[in-house]
Amino acid sequence: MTWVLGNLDPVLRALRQHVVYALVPVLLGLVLAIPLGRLANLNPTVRAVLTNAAGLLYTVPSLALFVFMPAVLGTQILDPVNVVVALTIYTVALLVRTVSDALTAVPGNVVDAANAMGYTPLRRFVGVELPLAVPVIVAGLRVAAVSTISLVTVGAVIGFGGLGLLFTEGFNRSNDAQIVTGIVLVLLLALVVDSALLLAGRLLTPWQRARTRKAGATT
Amino acid sequence: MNLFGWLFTPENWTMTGGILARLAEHLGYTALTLLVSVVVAVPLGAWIGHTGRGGFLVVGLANGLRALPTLGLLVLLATFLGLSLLGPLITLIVLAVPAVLAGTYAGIRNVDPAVVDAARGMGMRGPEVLWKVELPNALPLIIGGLRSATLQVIATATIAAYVSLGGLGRFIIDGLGQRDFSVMIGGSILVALLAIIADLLLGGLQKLIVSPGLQATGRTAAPRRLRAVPTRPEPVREAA
Amino acid sequence: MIEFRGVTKRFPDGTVAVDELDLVAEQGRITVFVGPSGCGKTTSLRMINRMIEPTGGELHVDGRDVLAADPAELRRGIGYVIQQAGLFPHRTIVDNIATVPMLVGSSKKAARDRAMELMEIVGLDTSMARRYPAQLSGGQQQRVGVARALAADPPVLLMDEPFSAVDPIVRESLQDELLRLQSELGKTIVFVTHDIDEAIKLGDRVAVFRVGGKLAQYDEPGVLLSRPVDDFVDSFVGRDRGYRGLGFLSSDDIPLGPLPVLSVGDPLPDDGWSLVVDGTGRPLGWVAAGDGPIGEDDVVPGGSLYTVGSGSLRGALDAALSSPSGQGVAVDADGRVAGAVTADAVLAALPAARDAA
Amino acid sequence: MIEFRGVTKRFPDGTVAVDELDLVAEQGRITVFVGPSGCGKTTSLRMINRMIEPTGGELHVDGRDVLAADPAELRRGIGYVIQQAGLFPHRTIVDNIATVPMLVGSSKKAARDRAMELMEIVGLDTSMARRYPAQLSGGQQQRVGVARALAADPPVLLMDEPFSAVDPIVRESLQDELLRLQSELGKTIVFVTHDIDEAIKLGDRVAVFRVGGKLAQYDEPGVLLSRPVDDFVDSFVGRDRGYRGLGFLSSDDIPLGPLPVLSVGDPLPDDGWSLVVDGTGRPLGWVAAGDGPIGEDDVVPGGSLYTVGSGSLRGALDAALSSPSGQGVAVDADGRVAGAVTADAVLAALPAARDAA
Amino acid sequence: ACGGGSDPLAGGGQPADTDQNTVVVGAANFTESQILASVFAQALQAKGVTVETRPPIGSREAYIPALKDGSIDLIPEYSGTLLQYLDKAATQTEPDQVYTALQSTLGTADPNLIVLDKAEAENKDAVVVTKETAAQLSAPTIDALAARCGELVFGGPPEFQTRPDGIPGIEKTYNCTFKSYRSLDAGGTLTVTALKNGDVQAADLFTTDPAIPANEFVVLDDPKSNFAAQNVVPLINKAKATPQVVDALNAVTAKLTTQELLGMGEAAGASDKPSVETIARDWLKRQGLV
Ligand SMILES: Nc1ncnc2c1ncn2[C@@H]1O[C@H](COP(=O)(O)OP(=O)(O)OP(=O)(O)O)[C@@H](O)[C@H]1O
Ligand SMILES: Nc1ncnc2c1ncn2[C@@H]1O[C@H](COP(=O)(O)OP(=O)(O)OP(=O)(O)O)[C@@H](O)[C@H]1O
Ligand SMILES: [Mg+2]
Ligand SMILES: [Mg+2]
Repeated sequence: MTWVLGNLDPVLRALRQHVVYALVPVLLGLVLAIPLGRLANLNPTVRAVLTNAAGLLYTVPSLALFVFMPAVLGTQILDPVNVVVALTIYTVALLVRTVSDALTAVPGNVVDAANAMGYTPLRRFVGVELPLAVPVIVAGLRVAAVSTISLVTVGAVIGFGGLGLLFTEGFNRSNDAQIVTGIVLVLLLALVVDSALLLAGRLLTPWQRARTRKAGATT
Repeated sequence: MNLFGWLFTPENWTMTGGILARLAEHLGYTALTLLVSVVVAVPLGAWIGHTGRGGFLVVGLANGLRALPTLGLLVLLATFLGLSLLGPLITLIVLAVPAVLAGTYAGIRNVDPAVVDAARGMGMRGPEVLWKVELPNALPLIIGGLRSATLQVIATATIAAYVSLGGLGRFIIDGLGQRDFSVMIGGSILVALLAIIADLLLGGLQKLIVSPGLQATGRTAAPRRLRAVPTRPEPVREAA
Repeated sequence: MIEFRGVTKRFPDGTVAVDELDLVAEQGRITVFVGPSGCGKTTSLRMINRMIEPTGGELHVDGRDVLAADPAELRRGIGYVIQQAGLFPHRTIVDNIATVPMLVGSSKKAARDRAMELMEIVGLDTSMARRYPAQLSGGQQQRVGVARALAADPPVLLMDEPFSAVDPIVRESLQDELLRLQSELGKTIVFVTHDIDEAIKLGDRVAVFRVGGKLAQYDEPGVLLSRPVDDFVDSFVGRDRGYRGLGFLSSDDIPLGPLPVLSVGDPLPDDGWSLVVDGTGRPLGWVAAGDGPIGEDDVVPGGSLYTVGSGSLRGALDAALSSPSGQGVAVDADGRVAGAVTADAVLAALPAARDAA
Repeated sequence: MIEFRGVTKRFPDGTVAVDELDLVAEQGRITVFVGPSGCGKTTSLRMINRMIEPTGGELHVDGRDVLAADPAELRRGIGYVIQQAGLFPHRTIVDNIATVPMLVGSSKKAARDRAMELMEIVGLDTSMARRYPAQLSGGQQQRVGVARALAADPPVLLMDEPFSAVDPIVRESLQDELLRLQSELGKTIVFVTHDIDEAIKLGDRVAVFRVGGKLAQYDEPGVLLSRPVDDFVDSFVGRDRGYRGLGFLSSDDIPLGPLPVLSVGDPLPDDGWSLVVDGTGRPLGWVAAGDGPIGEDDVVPGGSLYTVGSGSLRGALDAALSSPSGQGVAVDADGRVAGAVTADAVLAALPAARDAA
Repeated sequence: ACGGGSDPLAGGGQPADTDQNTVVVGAANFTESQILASVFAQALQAKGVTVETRPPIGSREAYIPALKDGSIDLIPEYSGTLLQYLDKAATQTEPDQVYTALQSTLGTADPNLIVLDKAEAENKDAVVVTKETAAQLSAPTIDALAARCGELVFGGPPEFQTRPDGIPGIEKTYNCTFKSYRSLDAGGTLTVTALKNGDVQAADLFTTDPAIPANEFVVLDDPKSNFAAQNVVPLINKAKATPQVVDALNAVTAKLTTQELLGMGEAAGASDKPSVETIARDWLKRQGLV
């Protein structure tokens, strides 16, 4: 604790950096995963290709992926874009399947009803399928966000900022307090982001609460 | 520079500290981790799933540990335990247990309640229900959990190299230090290949030991309704 | 009017779901498709709004060639109601109903006002407008489904087993409601069911399909019951069809016999059964012969009641058969005892009623 | 014999699902529990094999106090069939059926042999033995469920809406199968359904529950139809109950009238309808008056047939009502025309049949 | 450099996208480098230069490309190893020779980079053994160790294994081939722990490491000068070396002695683990530089 108070500035700087490195990829990943997940549901082959590619990306160690990035992107070695892109790739890999599953789980008769009422495909996707997929997507997003927050720390090994610095530096100097601070902050950040997503998911799906209320009332 | 040349140089495979030796170490760490995780998590998950008590624990544990930064845990343990294998092993177990636990728990919970009810109605006692009905039916999800744990562990075992242990991560960390890109990429490719092969093997195992009655049989397999929370824990990787 | 001319549907896997169907669903009438599972009812219905593309033949809705129309637009002009309603779980009831008007460009306000009207029309309390579908019972959901299909005031309504997921009592009330609605709105309705009773009750004409997508018989329900064209239709229409057929024969000609009634407190009758009524003349039940005044406990619930005017021979016969005394209780529209009806009287009226039908 | 004595079930949340139930399910008979949803049928049934613990009262199965027995052992001696069968998806059909014998210690071989026998008994082809449940249709799965419950040859069988998930046609064949089986096996069966028709068809006695877990009426089905004790039972038993009640009255006393028959090729009758039979005397259909010889095309399918001996007044009346000529066709056990039955004759026989019942 | 090279680690040569006047200070991934980087950064700030600091980057093999591609502008360096990194054939070992050679080598290797004045402070890599091991040697020198190299496991940072003055240098200069090499870290906890626990018998540590006296380790002499002089020098992007910057940094190196370096290292090891910024600021204050 005394260590934290004495080093508030660098800790807060690391935290700020961490937030940026973690949240940008999550948001980007979500934005990319939605159309990809939709694409995956077009036919089984596309789905197989996309989910297998996603699974494959998952087997690439993150440290290696960070290091590959400049080669692929032509960026500078310490460019934060490397981390952001690498983590975005992980998020997309994680979410494509979730989005695809979520869209598959939309009740067939609801989609059918939408078609029968004369919805055009795009309008149906935005107006019916996507809202109904929100609960599952949010669940997947929570997983992705939490893992990304924890994954950002690895960047510290090769010179990117974030709370991982507290690990590498604390390790170099045998400073347990510093390492523990890092762990606690990562956990706290994950908790805060997770709760925020949970809350956002609730706000986006008022009909879900209606359902549980009813279920509660009838027992 | 030939990025893949390193992989195709035979002496890189056979020398002391070469690929074969590292591969063996990597497999060793992974196997040990999975063994311990299965021994701990399967009985625990099965018991919690069967009794229905402590489900919140599984969910909380799975979510909480996901956020725990592997690198942080690793270095923290290394400052206490030094260079022993114990630190990385604990770290990897902490990574693997939630996946196996959640898979087992979800597997047992997902068994059709009507089937469990029928089993009890036929006069099976608690352990019989668990052994003869719940576990065989939960097997696909249990192995699913094991598969995602395996993927994570293989990928993450590379960080053991950060605290001076062996395994394929050596190539990544040493290559990083030496700025030898071909070694790093070669090491990464090996890790990815290993993960894929392990996953295929486990997939084969699943086909072999899961009852054919549970494997999707085309038209008749009714699609299960998806839960709001994915029951099969997604593979999560925290460090490499 | 909906016209099928040689319409065929062969699925890519080779299944012929509908085979050279020729059929006209008349303007302002309810046409029911009925038949065993897999006989192509749903496929035929869904070709009308091009949810399924025919592979052969022609299909016209109100003179318009379905195959030449833009599907989305075509569908906006055809109401469609399916089993379990297929409501949008994420929208409130009023917004569910307002969907099509908003799709075709009505203002939100206008669409919602119309939706509120429709809720009343289908018998839903408007206080439910802000609820979500999950907060409604199955029967209420079906009403919302009907209201939603009616929202754009389409001349044509397609209904695919809309009531099969609700329990029998609610189903009956939904059927009655549909008949009431139809008597006001006069839509051209095609209704799919696999329940022959439902078909007979709702259909102006009933098309019986056989497996393989062939039309076996297309007739008015009374004709279907009395003259099935072959053994398939015969067996499908089922046992009891003689009795059920009475439901299509008017009971106007049945003479009512006198039915002396007693009240609670009167002395019990000397022999046989007597009907007991309340102060307003509504039947309470029967009492058997005995001594002393009639107590509440002496009254035995009676059989089914036969309502004069709105009744069929079926109701009259059942009233007679279910009464302990053999005398069915006929009541007027207010539920007051109007007289007695006997099974013999029903049988006597049968030939005349058959000729009249 | 299963005896409920003042059995009550109050769930921890305060719901009283079953309230002081007194009821005896007789040895070797089918007792049906029927009633609206949530009335406590399932709860009552499951207390018999202690899947639910009663909170009050006593329960005896074949004289043995259920509450004193070891639950697992008790259950092995009571067959239990539930909706959608609850089969073990990971075991083959034969192993599903062999479960209980193996549980009580039979050798694998003996248990499987027995299972194969049972497959035949419930009407399943033994070639399906090695399949898994997912590879069977719903109706076949239900048969497996019944076979599995019978495997240990338990004297008592509990069945909770076993047929409600299959379609009406399959359901009817399963019901018939159950009645056939029961006539051979003579088990003590308690059967839960919410379908009054099923209850009336299967039950030797029917217990009607009302919501709140109270027994409203417990009687033979014929009595239930003719004398519902109150308005609740009355409305639950439903319309057409007078007619349906005829199904429980024997038709033995109905006099058959003469029924002249023609063959294909004979000249058409001069007036009215005439019955046409084939070479063995089985009815082909009716022909209307006309000129010239009878062609195949002239024959109109007739009404339902009334089988002498095994028939009820219901069948006889329907045969008469559904015949175009007003004369129902009575056939003997071989399907040969035995004579004519008229509606008047049925009505005339009614009082005697009622007295006899 | 869109498209990048086949070896991204070679850097793209893209100019820094930061403000032209901002000096981006980097550090290697060990504590002393971080302290020195912070000293530089704060000294520059005190003189009104806009400074940005980057998290510690890793080994030289990582940060030199970062300097080249403009990701960072300034980093504390050590004259000898830098020279050897740039010119594997370099033989100079004396501080001034090394410094001069470095300047000329740098001029040809990468004209965009220059070194400023060297400090007197030296911090060399050194072969370090435990007291017990040293006691078994005839003399505390690498020469004396050479005979037993075959029985010993050597520990050091991954890059030491391939660096010219690392294992290859020791092998060449002293004919000493260790039994095996264990990759640890750059003079950090791992190496110290490994040596202390006997996981390795000899290790690469830095001469200023406070862990050496604390654990009674013995620094072996280097009579054949495998390790060149290692004076602290600021390595800087020429474009950023304005007179203002040069003056500020030269003022720092003028005061920086080996003793001062040791002092800061000890401060870092103190139980309250002050931040490197604090250590640097305290030192600068004491020296009257801020
Ligand atoms: N997309 C399809 N591809 C192949 N065959 C199909 C498809 N849809 C339906 N069929 C087949 O076409 C036939 C008719 O199906 P349809 O759904 O019209 O029957 P239905 O009369 O509505 O039956 P149900 O009462 O079960 O709803 C069936 O044999 C069915 O299996
Ligand atoms: N575990 C329980 N806890 C609380 N209440 C329960 C429980 N199980 C059943 N009930 C309640 O007890 C009542 C009777 O339930 P039961 O399942 O016996 O009804 P049922 O007659 O079988 O209905 P259905 O026809 O819907 O199957 C219902 O009100 C139900 O909600
Ligand atoms: Mg259909
Ligand atoms: Mg029930």
